[in-house]
Amino acid sequence: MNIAEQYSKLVMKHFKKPHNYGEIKNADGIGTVGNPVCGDVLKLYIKISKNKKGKEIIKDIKFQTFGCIAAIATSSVITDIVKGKTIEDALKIKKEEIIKKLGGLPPIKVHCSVLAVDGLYEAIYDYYKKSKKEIPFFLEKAHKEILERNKKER
Amino acid sequence: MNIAEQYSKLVMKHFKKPHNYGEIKNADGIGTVGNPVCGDVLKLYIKISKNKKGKEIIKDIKFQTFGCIAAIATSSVITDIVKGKTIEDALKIKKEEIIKKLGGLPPIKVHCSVLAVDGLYEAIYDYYKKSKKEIPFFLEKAHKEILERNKKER
Amino acid sequence: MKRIYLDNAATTKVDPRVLNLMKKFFTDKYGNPNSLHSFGIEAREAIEISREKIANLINANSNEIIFTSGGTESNNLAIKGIAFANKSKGKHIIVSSIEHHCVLETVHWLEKNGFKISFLDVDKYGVVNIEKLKSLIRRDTILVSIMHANNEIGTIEPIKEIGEICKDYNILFHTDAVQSFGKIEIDVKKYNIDLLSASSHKIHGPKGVGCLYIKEGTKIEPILHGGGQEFGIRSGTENVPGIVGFGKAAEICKKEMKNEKRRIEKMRDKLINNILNIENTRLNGHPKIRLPNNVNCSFEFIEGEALIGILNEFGIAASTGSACSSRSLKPSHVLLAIGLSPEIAHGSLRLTLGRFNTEKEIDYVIKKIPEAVEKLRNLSPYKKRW
Amino acid sequence: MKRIYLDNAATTKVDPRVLNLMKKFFTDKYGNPNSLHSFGIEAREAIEISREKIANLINANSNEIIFTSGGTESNNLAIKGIAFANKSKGKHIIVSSIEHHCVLETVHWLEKNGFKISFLDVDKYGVVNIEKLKSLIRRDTILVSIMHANNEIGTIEPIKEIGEICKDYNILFHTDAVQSFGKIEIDVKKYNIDLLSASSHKIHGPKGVGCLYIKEGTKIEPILHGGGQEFGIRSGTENVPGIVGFGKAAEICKKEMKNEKRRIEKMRDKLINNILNIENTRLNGHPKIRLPNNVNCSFEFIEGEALIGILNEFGIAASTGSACSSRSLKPSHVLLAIGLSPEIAHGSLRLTLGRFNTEKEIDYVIKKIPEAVEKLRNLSPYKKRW
Ligand SMILES: Cc1ncc(COP(=O)(O)O)c(C=O)c1O
Ligand SMILES: Cc1ncc(COP(=O)(O)O)c(C=O)c1O
Repeated sequence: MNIAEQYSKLVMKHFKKPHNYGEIKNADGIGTVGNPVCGDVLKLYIKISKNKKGKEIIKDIKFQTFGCIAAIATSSVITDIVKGKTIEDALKIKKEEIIKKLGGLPPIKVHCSVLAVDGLYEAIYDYYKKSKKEIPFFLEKAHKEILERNKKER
Repeated sequence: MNIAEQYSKLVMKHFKKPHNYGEIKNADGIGTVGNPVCGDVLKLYIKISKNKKGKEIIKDIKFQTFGCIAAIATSSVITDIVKGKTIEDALKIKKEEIIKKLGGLPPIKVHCSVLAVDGLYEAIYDYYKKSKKEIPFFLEKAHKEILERNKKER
Repeated sequence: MKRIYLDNAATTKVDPRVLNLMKKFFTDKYGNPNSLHSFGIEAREAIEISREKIANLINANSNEIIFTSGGTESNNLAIKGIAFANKSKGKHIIVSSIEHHCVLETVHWLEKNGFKISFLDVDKYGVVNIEKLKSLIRRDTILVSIMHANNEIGTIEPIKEIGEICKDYNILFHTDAVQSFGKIEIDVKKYNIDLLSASSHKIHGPKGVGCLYIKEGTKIEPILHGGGQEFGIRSGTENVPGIVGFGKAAEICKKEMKNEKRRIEKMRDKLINNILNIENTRLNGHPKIRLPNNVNCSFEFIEGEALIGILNEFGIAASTGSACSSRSLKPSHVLLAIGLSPEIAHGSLRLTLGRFNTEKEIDYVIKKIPEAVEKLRNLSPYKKRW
Repeated sequence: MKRIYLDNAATTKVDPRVLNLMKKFFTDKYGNPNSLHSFGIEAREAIEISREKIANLINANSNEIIFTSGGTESNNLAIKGIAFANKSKGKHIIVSSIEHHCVLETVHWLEKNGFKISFLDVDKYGVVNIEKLKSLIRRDTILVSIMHANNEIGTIEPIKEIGEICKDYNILFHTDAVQSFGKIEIDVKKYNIDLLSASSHKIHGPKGVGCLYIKEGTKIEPILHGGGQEFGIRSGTENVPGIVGFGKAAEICKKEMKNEKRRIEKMRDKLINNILNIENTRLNGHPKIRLPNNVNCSFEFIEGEALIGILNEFGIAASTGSACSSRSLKPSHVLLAIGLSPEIAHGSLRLTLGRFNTEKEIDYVIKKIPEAVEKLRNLSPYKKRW
């Protein structure tokens, strides 16, 4: 398997110049997913504020990734996708959208897009937790599933 | 296996321009050995006369061969070797001498040199028979062995 | 001396267009297709393009083409691979009696290792007995392997009918198409072929590369284990220049097949007609249903190796089924299978044409063959009769 | 952009001198070495000359060299061929745990087919445990297969000692010398080697050809059956241009080994010294007893495939043992076997030098690697510690 076989031009573009990487010092929520043993760890930082309608939006988002080209590219693209979105809309994101935005991913790398979605969920979960909000049932359930996934090989 | 692997320059020389081939119409002895099924038949014609000392010599010898390059070359070279020799000396010929005169034969083709010697023995045997001479014991024995060999694959 | 090469069934000259394309993969784009970097990328792309070209020639999908080191490996992989993968279903295999050594030796080896082999006989033209085939099929038959065209006598087998029978009985069908690939039309879908072997060096591509078509979904066990290249079916660093050359060779064949077939058949027929004018001579193989490039004749009273030797002196490269040209000292099993007596088999001559043969060459050959035959018949104790 | 190729353990550029010699065997001397005529003769001569050159490089006799399609086939042939030929004597085989996939997959396949395999472990430098070897030997042990030098970490194994032990116990010894052949001295007689695998494309020869040295008198069963080429041990039309190229490549190696070794070791050491200046970095493999051309390091906090990706952007072609670069998503078994944690194994980088690398290139690489590592560490959630 090599880069040509695996990666679209868009993947390589995000990999070469990732968007929104780094730390947010005083983040409202941080999601950490993956497992260094498997070679993939993603840390997503979010900063929340409200839009004109009073809905909570993801005002800023940054990522840090230990991982392969696909892991870095999916991290980068998810920040693009959700930045400025309401939390409500952000939680609607599916791995398929990420894959599509990247012009496809090789089958063996699809788990990286799952990692990105997981990271976002975890960051929002963390924000809810920290801000002592009620955590919706589906998010609680997702959180548990993610913890399970982190233990296993992805 | 190809020609290079098998055949010395001398073999090829004899093959390309064989010596003493053809028929002797009124031959004193004819030896026919080999088996077309195996792809090798040699017919040797001899003409006998006496030398100054009164010994019988092979005055003329010709061959006809159905067979491979090695069969033709060994036929040709045996006529060279025995032409002019006394019968006594001719009967001393060994396959090794033929092989040497040809600068070697590939192992798988050594049987062709045996064929040539057999042909000579049979021609002399035939001459003895036709001229109603007493056949030496060793020649009678060789004759029987040759008949056996002709039946088998060489 | 100008040499005339008429042994294109043994191997062929690489087409300069093929070599030209290959060159840069030796010294410029020399990466390993499994490497991540740009050298790997360009090598990977090159072999995938080749795969498509090969697939195109036989109406396959490109993921059905596995590159190997040649026809021998393809046949070994096809037969052993299917045998091992299906041994729980059955252990009976049917092959024709005129297969290439690499098929026959493979099934003999399987026989020693617990498989049962049936050999399907052929008629005097070398055509397999279709009715007999049906009668040989058993409940534990897992594979039928019958060549598309014979390498010695050029006879083309009725593989479409065989494919249908195999389909009806739900048995896998492998065909060794090493001699027909690129020369006559092959459609793996139309012919119901499950596995098909081909070799690059028989179609003016480089030596050391071949392929096996394996119909999608067919279970097969590898015979070379390792890094998992070629969809896990054939491990080993891919022979990139070889594969590129093979692909180009296949592409050229496809493009030029129609005209080449006509051109070469014309030379073939001219050769046959002229050779049959020599007395005590016969044609081996089917008079009509034969490869466009194959001539196989027997000359009575002379032996093939010697004939090759004399033709070689005339600058003509040819081949024979005589025992004397083989390691085993047995004449060609194919010539014996079509009913030739050993002595006639010994006197066989095979001339096989290729892309670079010309009408002018053929005219020279036609002049020289009677000369060579005459010379050897003059040495022979048999002149008119055995 | 000028590209710098530092993946010579994966494959190498064909030396122009090699290609030059090969060319005429594609389009001029294109005969099949088994043909009787002059085209066959010249092809036969060419491969026999090559055989001698190969034999020369390892102090073997030329009839002990069998040409194959590459290192993978050589290893498969050696191990399966010896296993099948000796199964009446015993069914136990010992291999090291850091063998190439083509050895490991082969013995796994044998294991499924009734053989017993023991895996010999290695120390933190990748050196096999010689004492342990003795303890693994059983009465039914027929073969020990231990590589000469490891393809990932470059460690050279004590094959002379292993050869002696095998001789003492009367067990056949095979060594996969694909990475050492032509780079460091090998003497099959001095080292008591019974079988040795080599591959042309690792020594600036063409892809698609390799060889197996088989000590005279060693019983072995073929894995490719057919026309009986290569002394009956490896059937299939010989890859003449490939074999000619391999021979030439071996000849050049022999002639230039001493100087090349020195030149390349110097570059290797420069690379290692500079890379180890980067913090949180370690060298994998033995610090001294390693291939002259191998550098293998691990950078903490970053992942290898990504590192290869960035280096590729800088025009540098390299390799990694990270899971993400493999089909299996498992990190290199070699790096794990020497005790690296998976996360460190994921961060490994292999740079392997070849004949065409220059000091100038190395200087560029030395500048670029810290840049690449820095870039990825900046993306990483771990900066100084896990
Ligand atoms: C019908 C047939 N099958 C198989 C082979 C073997 O192919 P290769 O020479 O590529 O190993 C040949 C040619 O030698 C052949 O003619
Ligand atoms: C140690 C070792 N053995 C075997 C092989 C396989 O050789 P090849 O690529 O020629 O099949 C390789 C290289 O891939 C190798 O490095």
